[in-house]
Amino acid sequence: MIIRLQTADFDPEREAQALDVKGAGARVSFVGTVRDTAQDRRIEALEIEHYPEMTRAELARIGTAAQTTHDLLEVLIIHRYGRLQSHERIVLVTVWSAHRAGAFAGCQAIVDALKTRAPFWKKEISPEGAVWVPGQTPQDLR
Amino acid sequence: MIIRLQTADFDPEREAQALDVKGAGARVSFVGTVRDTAQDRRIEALEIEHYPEMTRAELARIGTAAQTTHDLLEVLIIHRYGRLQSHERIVLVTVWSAHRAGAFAGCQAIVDALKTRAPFWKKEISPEGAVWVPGQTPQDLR
Amino acid sequence: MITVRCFATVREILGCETRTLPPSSTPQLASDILRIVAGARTTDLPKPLLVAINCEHASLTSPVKDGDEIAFFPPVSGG
Amino acid sequence: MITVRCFATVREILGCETRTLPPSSTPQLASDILRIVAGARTTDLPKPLLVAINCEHASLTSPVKDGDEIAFFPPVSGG
Repeated sequence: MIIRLQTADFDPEREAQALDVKGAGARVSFVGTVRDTAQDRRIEALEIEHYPEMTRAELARIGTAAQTTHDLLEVLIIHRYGRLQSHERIVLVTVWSAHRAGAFAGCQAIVDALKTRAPFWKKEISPEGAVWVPGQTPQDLR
Repeated sequence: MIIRLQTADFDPEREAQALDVKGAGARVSFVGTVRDTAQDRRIEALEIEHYPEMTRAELARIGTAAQTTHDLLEVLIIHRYGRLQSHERIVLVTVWSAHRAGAFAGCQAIVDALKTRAPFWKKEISPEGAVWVPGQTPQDLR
Repeated sequence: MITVRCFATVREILGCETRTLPPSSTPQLASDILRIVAGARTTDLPKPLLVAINCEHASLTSPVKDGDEIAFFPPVSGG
Repeated sequence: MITVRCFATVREILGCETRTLPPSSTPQLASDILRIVAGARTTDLPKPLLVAINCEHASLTSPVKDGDEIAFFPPVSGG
Protein backbone atom coordinates (compact mmCIF):
# COMPACT_ATOMS: atom_id res chain seq x y z
CA MET A 1 0.00 0.00 0.00
CA ILE A 2 1.30 3.44 -0.96
CA ILE A 3 0.02 6.56 0.82
CA ARG A 4 1.34 9.99 -0.07
CA LEU A 5 0.44 13.45 1.21
CA GLN A 6 1.97 16.23 -0.83
CA THR A 7 1.54 19.77 -2.12
CA ALA A 8 2.75 18.89 -5.64
CA ASP A 9 0.54 17.66 -8.49
CA PHE A 10 0.77 14.02 -9.63
CA ASP A 11 0.33 12.08 -12.88
CA PRO A 12 -2.25 9.36 -12.13
CA GLU A 13 -1.00 7.03 -14.87
CA ARG A 14 2.68 7.36 -14.04
CA GLU A 15 1.95 6.69 -10.36
CA ALA A 16 -0.06 3.58 -11.24
CA GLN A 17 2.57 2.31 -13.68
CA ALA A 18 5.27 2.62 -11.02
CA LEU A 19 3.47 -0.15 -9.13
CA ASP A 20 3.86 -3.34 -11.12
CA VAL A 21 0.91 -5.31 -9.73
CA LYS A 22 1.00 -9.02 -10.63
CA GLY A 23 -2.24 -10.92 -11.27
CA ALA A 24 -4.44 -7.83 -11.54
CA GLY A 25 -7.11 -7.98 -14.23
CA ALA A 26 -8.91 -4.82 -13.09
CA ARG A 27 -7.79 -1.40 -11.97
CA VAL A 28 -10.21 1.29 -10.81
CA SER A 29 -9.14 4.90 -10.20
CA PHE A 30 -10.86 7.88 -8.70
CA VAL A 31 -9.50 11.37 -9.36
CA GLY A 32 -11.07 14.27 -7.49
CA THR A 33 -10.54 17.77 -8.87
CA VAL A 34 -11.29 21.28 -7.65
CA ARG A 35 -14.61 22.34 -9.14
CA ASP A 36 -14.99 25.82 -10.58
CA THR A 37 -18.35 26.57 -8.99
CA ALA A 38 -20.08 25.72 -5.71
CA GLN A 39 -23.62 26.86 -4.88
CA ASP A 40 -23.36 29.33 -7.79
CA ARG A 41 -20.22 30.95 -6.41
CA ARG A 42 -17.19 30.93 -8.70
CA ILE A 43 -14.36 29.06 -7.00
CA GLU A 44 -10.89 30.45 -7.67
CA ALA A 45 -8.97 28.16 -5.38
CA LEU A 46 -9.17 25.75 -2.50
CA GLU A 47 -7.06 25.84 0.64
CA ILE A 48 -6.67 22.39 2.14
CA GLU A 49 -5.54 22.03 5.73
CA HIS A 50 -4.86 18.64 7.30
CA TYR A 51 -3.52 16.90 10.40
CA PRO A 52 -0.52 15.13 8.84
CA GLU A 53 0.20 12.41 11.41
CA MET A 54 -3.45 11.44 11.79
CA THR A 55 -4.18 11.67 8.06
CA ARG A 56 -1.43 9.18 7.36
CA ALA A 57 -2.62 6.81 10.12
CA GLU A 58 -6.28 7.10 9.13
CA LEU A 59 -5.63 6.53 5.41
CA ALA A 60 -3.57 3.45 6.29
CA ARG A 61 -6.46 2.10 8.37
CA ILE A 62 -8.96 2.86 5.57
CA GLY A 63 -6.74 1.27 2.92
CA THR A 64 -6.05 -1.86 4.97
CA ALA A 65 -9.74 -2.37 5.73
CA ALA A 66 -10.68 -2.08 2.04
CA GLN A 67 -7.83 -4.36 1.01
CA THR A 68 -9.11 -7.11 3.31
CA THR A 69 -12.82 -6.65 2.65
CA HIS A 70 -12.61 -6.34 -1.12
CA ASP A 71 -9.65 -8.60 -1.90
CA LEU A 72 -7.50 -5.84 -3.34
CA LEU A 73 -4.02 -6.68 -4.59
CA GLU A 74 -2.70 -3.14 -4.16
CA VAL A 75 -3.88 0.28 -3.01
CA LEU A 76 -2.48 3.71 -3.91
CA ILE A 77 -3.73 6.91 -2.25
CA ILE A 78 -2.32 10.35 -3.01
CA HIS A 79 -3.90 13.44 -1.42
CA ARG A 80 -2.69 16.99 -1.91
CA TYR A 81 -2.89 19.82 0.61
CA GLY A 82 -2.15 23.55 0.55
CA ARG A 83 -3.56 25.96 -2.04
CA LEU A 84 -4.98 24.45 -5.24
CA GLN A 85 -6.47 26.31 -8.20
CA SER A 86 -9.79 25.30 -9.72
CA HIS A 87 -9.53 22.27 -12.08
CA GLU A 88 -6.41 21.03 -10.28
CA ARG A 89 -6.30 17.42 -9.09
CA ILE A 90 -6.82 16.96 -5.33
CA VAL A 91 -6.83 13.24 -4.72
CA LEU A 92 -6.08 9.94 -6.43
CA VAL A 93 -7.28 6.54 -5.22
CA THR A 94 -6.27 3.59 -7.39
CA VAL A 95 -6.87 -0.05 -6.53
CA TRP A 96 -5.98 -3.30 -8.27
CA SER A 97 -7.89 -6.56 -8.06
CA ALA A 98 -8.16 -9.82 -9.98
CA HIS A 99 -11.73 -8.92 -10.98
CA ARG A 100 -13.77 -5.80 -11.54
CA ALA A 101 -16.41 -6.13 -8.81
CA GLY A 102 -13.87 -5.97 -5.96
CA ALA A 103 -11.96 -3.18 -7.67
CA PHE A 104 -15.05 -0.95 -7.99
CA ALA A 105 -16.32 -1.71 -4.47
CA GLY A 106 -12.88 -1.29 -2.90
CA CYS A 107 -12.10 2.00 -4.61
CA GLN A 108 -15.49 3.45 -3.69
CA ALA A 109 -15.17 2.27 -0.07
CA ILE A 110 -11.81 4.05 0.24
CA VAL A 111 -13.08 7.29 -1.32
CA ASP A 112 -16.22 7.27 0.88
CA ALA A 113 -14.20 6.60 4.05
CA LEU A 114 -11.63 9.21 3.10
CA LYS A 115 -14.35 11.84 2.80
CA THR A 116 -15.90 11.11 6.19
CA ARG A 117 -12.86 10.06 8.28
CA ALA A 118 -9.61 11.59 6.99
CA PRO A 119 -8.77 14.87 8.77
CA PHE A 120 -8.75 17.30 5.85
CA TRP A 121 -10.56 20.64 5.81
CA LYS A 122 -11.24 22.79 2.76
CA LYS A 123 -11.69 26.51 2.42
CA GLU A 124 -13.18 27.72 -0.85
CA ILE A 125 -11.74 30.99 -2.12
CA SER A 126 -14.15 32.92 -4.32
CA PRO A 127 -14.36 36.61 -5.34
CA GLU A 128 -16.85 37.09 -2.45
CA GLY A 129 -14.37 35.78 0.13
CA ALA A 130 -13.28 32.55 1.79
CA VAL A 131 -15.76 29.96 3.09
CA TRP A 132 -15.08 26.71 4.93
CA VAL A 133 -16.66 23.73 3.16
CA PRO A 134 -19.21 21.99 5.46
CA GLY A 135 -17.72 18.72 6.64
CA GLN A 136 -18.72 15.20 7.51
CA THR A 137 -18.64 13.18 10.70
CA PRO A 138 -17.52 9.52 10.75
CA GLN A 139 -20.50 7.14 10.76
CA ASP A 140 -19.60 5.57 14.14
CA LEU A 141 -19.46 8.95 15.87
CA ARG A 142 -22.78 10.34 14.66
CA MET B 1 -18.92 10.78 -25.79
CA ILE B 2 -15.79 9.24 -27.29
CA ILE B 3 -15.76 5.60 -28.39
CA ARG B 4 -12.67 4.06 -29.94
CA LEU B 5 -11.95 0.53 -31.13
CA GLN B 6 -8.31 -0.03 -31.95
CA THR B 7 -5.47 -2.54 -32.02
CA ALA B 8 -2.93 -0.06 -30.57
CA ASP B 9 -2.28 0.49 -26.86
CA PHE B 10 -3.42 3.74 -25.20
CA ASP B 11 -2.28 5.98 -22.35
CA PRO B 12 -5.30 6.30 -20.00
CA GLU B 13 -4.16 9.64 -18.58
CA ARG B 14 -3.36 11.25 -21.90
CA GLU B 15 -6.72 10.15 -23.30
CA ALA B 16 -8.53 11.62 -20.29
CA GLN B 17 -6.57 14.88 -20.40
CA ALA B 18 -7.43 15.34 -24.07
CA LEU B 19 -11.04 15.81 -22.97
CA ASP B 20 -11.27 19.04 -21.05
CA VAL B 21 -14.44 18.42 -19.04
CA LYS B 22 -15.89 21.53 -17.40
CA GLY B 23 -17.61 21.30 -14.02
CA ALA B 24 -16.37 17.81 -13.21
CA GLY B 25 -15.38 17.21 -9.61
CA ALA B 26 -14.99 13.45 -9.95
CA ARG B 27 -13.48 11.16 -12.54
CA VAL B 28 -13.62 7.37 -12.28
CA SER B 29 -11.63 5.08 -14.57
CA PHE B 30 -11.62 1.38 -15.14
CA VAL B 31 -8.66 -0.27 -16.87
CA GLY B 32 -8.92 -3.96 -17.73
CA THR B 33 -5.70 -5.84 -18.44
CA VAL B 34 -4.86 -9.32 -19.72
CA ARG B 35 -4.25 -11.55 -16.71
CA ASP B 36 -1.30 -13.94 -16.72
CA THR B 37 -3.22 -16.95 -15.40
CA ALA B 38 -6.75 -18.33 -15.77
CA GLN B 39 -7.88 -21.52 -13.99
CA ASP B 40 -4.21 -22.27 -13.27
CA ARG B 41 -3.26 -22.13 -16.94
CA ARG B 42 -0.54 -19.65 -17.85
CA ILE B 43 -1.93 -17.15 -20.36
CA GLU B 44 0.55 -15.98 -22.97
CA ALA B 45 -1.81 -13.88 -25.02
CA LEU B 46 -5.41 -13.09 -25.77
CA GLU B 47 -6.97 -12.93 -29.22
CA ILE B 48 -9.94 -10.58 -29.27
CA GLU B 49 -12.44 -10.78 -32.11
CA HIS B 50 -15.31 -8.35 -32.44
CA TYR B 51 -18.16 -7.23 -34.68
CA PRO B 52 -16.98 -3.69 -35.44
CA GLU B 53 -20.21 -2.02 -36.60
CA MET B 54 -22.29 -3.52 -33.80
CA THR B 55 -19.62 -2.94 -31.15
CA ARG B 56 -19.60 0.74 -31.97
CA ALA B 57 -23.42 0.96 -31.95
CA GLU B 58 -23.78 -1.06 -28.76
CA LEU B 59 -21.11 0.92 -26.87
CA ALA B 60 -22.84 4.15 -27.94
CA ARG B 61 -26.16 2.85 -26.57
CA ILE B 62 -24.49 1.72 -23.31
CA GLY B 63 -22.67 5.04 -22.90
CA THR B 64 -25.76 7.13 -23.61
CA ALA B 65 -27.88 5.13 -21.16
CA ALA B 66 -25.28 5.56 -18.39
CA GLN B 67 -24.86 9.24 -19.17
CA THR B 68 -28.59 9.84 -18.69
CA THR B 69 -29.11 7.57 -15.69
CA HIS B 70 -26.03 8.65 -13.73
CA ASP B 71 -25.74 12.31 -14.75
CA LEU B 72 -22.36 11.92 -16.40
CA LEU B 73 -20.72 14.95 -17.98
CA GLU B 74 -18.57 12.92 -20.35
CA VAL B 75 -17.85 9.29 -21.23
CA LEU B 76 -14.73 7.80 -22.84
CA ILE B 77 -14.56 4.16 -23.91
CA ILE B 78 -11.53 2.61 -25.63
CA HIS B 79 -11.47 -1.12 -26.36
CA ARG B 80 -8.66 -2.94 -28.11
CA TYR B 81 -8.98 -5.99 -30.35
CA GLY B 82 -6.53 -8.34 -32.07
CA ARG B 83 -3.70 -10.14 -30.28
CA LEU B 84 -2.70 -8.82 -26.84
CA GLN B 85 0.07 -10.15 -24.61
CA SER B 86 -0.52 -10.81 -20.91
CA HIS B 87 -0.38 -7.64 -18.75
CA GLU B 88 -1.37 -5.48 -21.72
CA ARG B 89 -4.30 -3.08 -21.37
CA ILE B 90 -7.53 -4.22 -23.04
CA VAL B 91 -10.12 -1.62 -22.17
CA LEU B 92 -10.50 1.85 -20.67
CA VAL B 93 -13.76 3.33 -19.41
CA THR B 94 -13.50 6.82 -17.94
CA VAL B 95 -16.44 8.93 -16.83
CA TRP B 96 -16.74 12.45 -15.43
CA SER B 97 -19.40 13.75 -13.10
CA ALA B 98 -19.92 16.65 -10.74
CA HIS B 99 -19.89 14.26 -7.79
CA ARG B 100 -18.36 10.90 -6.94
CA ALA B 101 -21.49 8.76 -6.48
CA GLY B 102 -22.65 9.19 -10.08
CA ALA B 103 -19.13 8.72 -11.40
CA PHE B 104 -18.67 5.38 -9.62
CA ALA B 105 -22.15 4.09 -10.50
CA GLY B 106 -21.90 5.27 -14.11
CA CYS B 107 -18.47 3.77 -14.73
CA GLN B 108 -19.47 0.44 -13.21
CA ALA B 109 -22.74 0.36 -15.20
CA ILE B 110 -20.81 0.85 -18.45
CA VAL B 111 -18.22 -1.82 -17.63
CA ASP B 112 -20.94 -4.30 -16.58
CA ALA B 113 -22.99 -3.65 -19.73
CA LEU B 114 -19.90 -3.83 -21.92
CA LYS B 115 -19.09 -7.28 -20.57
CA THR B 116 -22.57 -8.70 -21.18
CA ARG B 117 -23.70 -6.82 -24.32
CA ALA B 118 -20.74 -5.68 -26.47
CA PRO B 119 -19.90 -8.23 -29.19
CA PHE B 120 -16.33 -9.12 -28.27
CA TRP B 121 -14.99 -12.68 -27.98
CA LYS B 122 -11.74 -13.72 -26.37
CA LYS B 123 -9.50 -16.68 -27.04
CA GLU B 124 -6.87 -17.42 -24.41
CA ILE B 125 -3.57 -18.64 -25.78
CA SER B 126 -1.63 -20.79 -23.31
CA PRO B 127 1.16 -23.37 -23.76
CA GLU B 128 -1.56 -26.07 -23.75
CA GLY B 129 -3.40 -24.46 -26.68
CA ALA B 130 -6.11 -21.92 -27.43
CA VAL B 131 -9.41 -21.82 -25.52
CA TRP B 132 -12.42 -19.57 -26.08
CA VAL B 133 -13.34 -17.67 -22.89
CA PRO B 134 -16.91 -18.55 -21.80
CA GLY B 135 -19.13 -15.60 -22.54
CA GLN B 136 -22.16 -13.79 -21.17
CA THR B 137 -25.67 -13.24 -22.45
CA PRO B 138 -27.43 -9.86 -22.12
CA GLN B 139 -29.82 -9.77 -19.15
CA ASP B 140 -32.90 -9.14 -21.30
CA LEU B 141 -32.20 -12.16 -23.52
CA ARG B 142 -31.63 -14.76 -20.79
CA MET C 1 -30.71 -9.39 -50.15
CA ILE C 2 -30.00 -10.46 -46.58
CA THR C 3 -26.44 -10.40 -45.19
CA VAL C 4 -25.52 -13.12 -42.68
CA ARG C 5 -22.45 -12.74 -40.49
CA CYS C 6 -20.96 -15.29 -38.10
CA PHE C 7 -18.50 -14.66 -35.30
CA ALA C 8 -16.19 -16.61 -32.97
CA THR C 9 -17.18 -20.27 -32.46
CA VAL C 10 -20.16 -19.91 -34.83
CA ARG C 11 -17.79 -18.74 -37.57
CA GLU C 12 -15.41 -21.63 -36.82
CA ILE C 13 -18.16 -24.30 -36.76
CA LEU C 14 -19.93 -23.08 -39.91
CA GLY C 15 -16.62 -22.24 -41.62
CA CYS C 16 -18.11 -19.02 -42.92
CA GLU C 17 -17.75 -15.36 -42.01
CA THR C 18 -20.17 -13.52 -44.31
CA ARG C 19 -22.81 -14.83 -46.66
CA THR C 20 -25.64 -13.21 -48.60
CA LEU C 21 -29.05 -14.73 -49.17
CA PRO C 22 -31.69 -13.70 -51.68
CA PRO C 23 -34.76 -12.09 -50.11
CA SER C 24 -37.64 -14.46 -49.43
CA SER C 25 -41.13 -13.95 -50.84
CA THR C 26 -42.63 -15.12 -47.53
CA PRO C 27 -42.04 -13.61 -44.04
CA GLN C 28 -38.89 -14.97 -42.36
CA LEU C 29 -37.68 -15.21 -38.77
CA ALA C 30 -34.07 -15.31 -37.58
CA SER C 31 -34.55 -19.04 -36.97
CA ASP C 32 -35.40 -19.54 -40.65
CA ILE C 33 -32.14 -17.86 -41.68
CA LEU C 34 -30.25 -20.03 -39.20
CA ARG C 35 -31.77 -23.19 -40.72
CA ILE C 36 -30.57 -22.10 -44.17
CA VAL C 37 -26.99 -21.30 -43.14
CA ALA C 38 -26.42 -23.99 -40.50
CA GLY C 39 -28.61 -26.89 -41.61
CA ALA C 40 -27.74 -30.07 -39.70
CA ARG C 41 -24.86 -28.30 -37.95
CA THR C 42 -27.36 -26.21 -35.94
CA THR C 43 -27.02 -28.70 -33.09
CA ASP C 44 -23.23 -28.12 -32.97
CA LEU C 45 -23.68 -24.39 -32.34
CA PRO C 46 -23.14 -22.82 -28.90
CA LYS C 47 -26.11 -22.50 -26.57
CA PRO C 48 -27.43 -19.96 -25.98
CA LEU C 49 -26.87 -18.73 -29.49
CA LEU C 50 -27.05 -14.94 -29.71
CA VAL C 51 -28.60 -13.09 -32.62
CA ALA C 52 -28.26 -9.49 -33.75
CA ILE C 53 -30.26 -7.78 -36.47
CA ASN C 54 -28.87 -4.54 -37.90
CA CYS C 55 -26.33 -4.33 -35.06
CA GLU C 56 -28.92 -4.66 -32.28
CA HIS C 57 -29.44 -7.64 -30.00
CA ALA C 58 -32.43 -9.70 -31.19
CA SER C 59 -33.66 -13.27 -30.82
CA LEU C 60 -34.34 -16.32 -32.98
CA THR C 61 -38.00 -15.28 -33.17
CA SER C 62 -37.25 -11.78 -34.50
CA PRO C 63 -38.43 -11.07 -38.07
CA VAL C 64 -35.85 -10.54 -40.81
CA LYS C 65 -36.59 -8.53 -43.97
CA ASP C 66 -34.87 -7.69 -47.22
CA GLY C 67 -31.83 -5.45 -46.67
CA ASP C 68 -31.24 -6.61 -43.10
CA GLU C 69 -27.90 -7.74 -41.73
CA ILE C 70 -28.27 -10.66 -39.34
CA ALA C 71 -25.46 -12.01 -37.16
CA PHE C 72 -25.08 -15.21 -35.15
CA PHE C 73 -22.54 -15.52 -32.33
CA PRO C 74 -21.89 -17.11 -28.92
CA PRO C 75 -22.28 -15.25 -25.60
CA VAL C 76 -19.86 -12.30 -25.46
CA SER C 77 -16.70 -11.88 -23.40
CA GLY C 78 -15.52 -8.29 -23.78
CA GLY C 79 -13.87 -5.97 -21.28
CA MET D 1 2.37 16.37 29.57
CA ILE D 2 -0.65 16.41 27.26
CA THR D 3 -0.42 17.95 23.79
CA VAL D 4 -3.52 19.70 22.47
CA ARG D 5 -3.87 20.46 18.75
CA CYS D 6 -6.60 22.46 17.04
CA PHE D 7 -7.49 22.50 13.34
CA ALA D 8 -9.55 24.53 10.87
CA THR D 9 -12.39 26.55 12.47
CA VAL D 10 -11.44 25.35 15.97
CA ARG D 11 -7.92 26.70 15.44
CA GLU D 12 -9.32 30.00 14.15
CA ILE D 13 -11.85 30.42 17.00
CA LEU D 14 -9.43 29.53 19.79
CA GLY D 15 -6.54 31.33 18.06
CA CYS D 16 -4.23 28.47 18.93
CA GLU D 17 -2.67 25.64 16.97
CA THR D 18 -0.74 23.60 19.54
CA ARG D 19 -0.65 23.82 23.32
CA THR D 20 0.77 21.61 26.04
CA LEU D 21 -0.88 20.98 29.39
CA PRO D 22 0.68 19.51 32.53
CA PRO D 23 -0.62 16.03 33.39
CA SER D 24 -3.45 15.94 35.87
CA SER D 25 -3.32 14.01 39.15
CA THR D 26 -6.96 12.96 38.67
CA PRO D 27 -8.49 11.05 35.69
CA GLN D 28 -9.42 13.34 32.80
CA LEU D 29 -11.80 13.05 29.86
CA ALA D 30 -11.50 14.81 26.50
CA SER D 31 -14.29 17.14 27.65
CA ASP D 32 -12.13 18.22 30.62
CA ILE D 33 -9.28 19.15 28.27
CA LEU D 34 -11.72 21.07 26.07
CA ARG D 35 -12.94 23.06 29.11
CA ILE D 36 -9.35 24.05 29.92
CA VAL D 37 -8.41 25.17 26.37
CA ALA D 38 -11.73 26.66 25.24
CA GLY D 39 -13.35 27.94 28.45
CA ALA D 40 -16.28 30.22 27.65
CA ARG D 41 -15.57 29.98 23.91
CA THR D 42 -16.71 26.33 23.94
CA THR D 43 -20.16 27.49 22.81
CA ASP D 44 -18.60 29.18 19.73
CA LEU D 45 -17.07 25.90 18.53
CA PRO D 46 -18.53 23.91 15.61
CA LYS D 47 -21.10 21.23 16.34
CA PRO D 48 -20.51 18.37 16.16
CA LEU D 49 -16.99 18.90 17.45
CA LEU D 50 -14.71 16.00 16.52
CA VAL D 51 -12.01 14.66 18.82
CA ALA D 52 -8.97 12.51 18.11
CA ILE D 53 -6.66 10.96 20.66
CA ASN D 54 -3.25 9.78 19.44
CA CYS D 55 -4.37 10.14 15.82
CA GLU D 56 -7.50 8.01 16.20
CA HIS D 57 -11.08 9.23 16.19
CA ALA D 58 -12.41 9.46 19.77
CA SER D 59 -15.17 11.32 21.58
CA LEU D 60 -15.58 13.92 24.31
CA THR D 61 -16.11 11.13 26.84
CA SER D 62 -12.83 9.35 25.95
CA PRO D 63 -10.20 9.28 28.73
CA VAL D 64 -6.96 11.24 28.25
CA LYS D 65 -3.72 10.32 30.02
CA ASP D 66 -0.24 11.74 30.41
CA GLY D 67 1.69 11.61 27.11
CA ASP D 68 -1.42 11.67 24.92
CA GLU D 69 -1.95 13.99 21.99
CA ILE D 70 -5.53 15.19 21.76
CA ALA D 71 -6.95 17.11 18.81
CA PHE D 72 -10.16 19.09 18.33
CA PHE D 73 -11.56 19.86 14.90
CA PRO D 74 -14.79 20.34 12.89
CA PRO D 75 -16.30 17.64 10.63
CA VAL D 76 -13.87 16.76 7.84
CA SER D 77 -14.07 17.60 4.13
CA GLY D 78 -11.32 15.70 2.35
CA GLY D 79 -11.25 14.09 -1.07
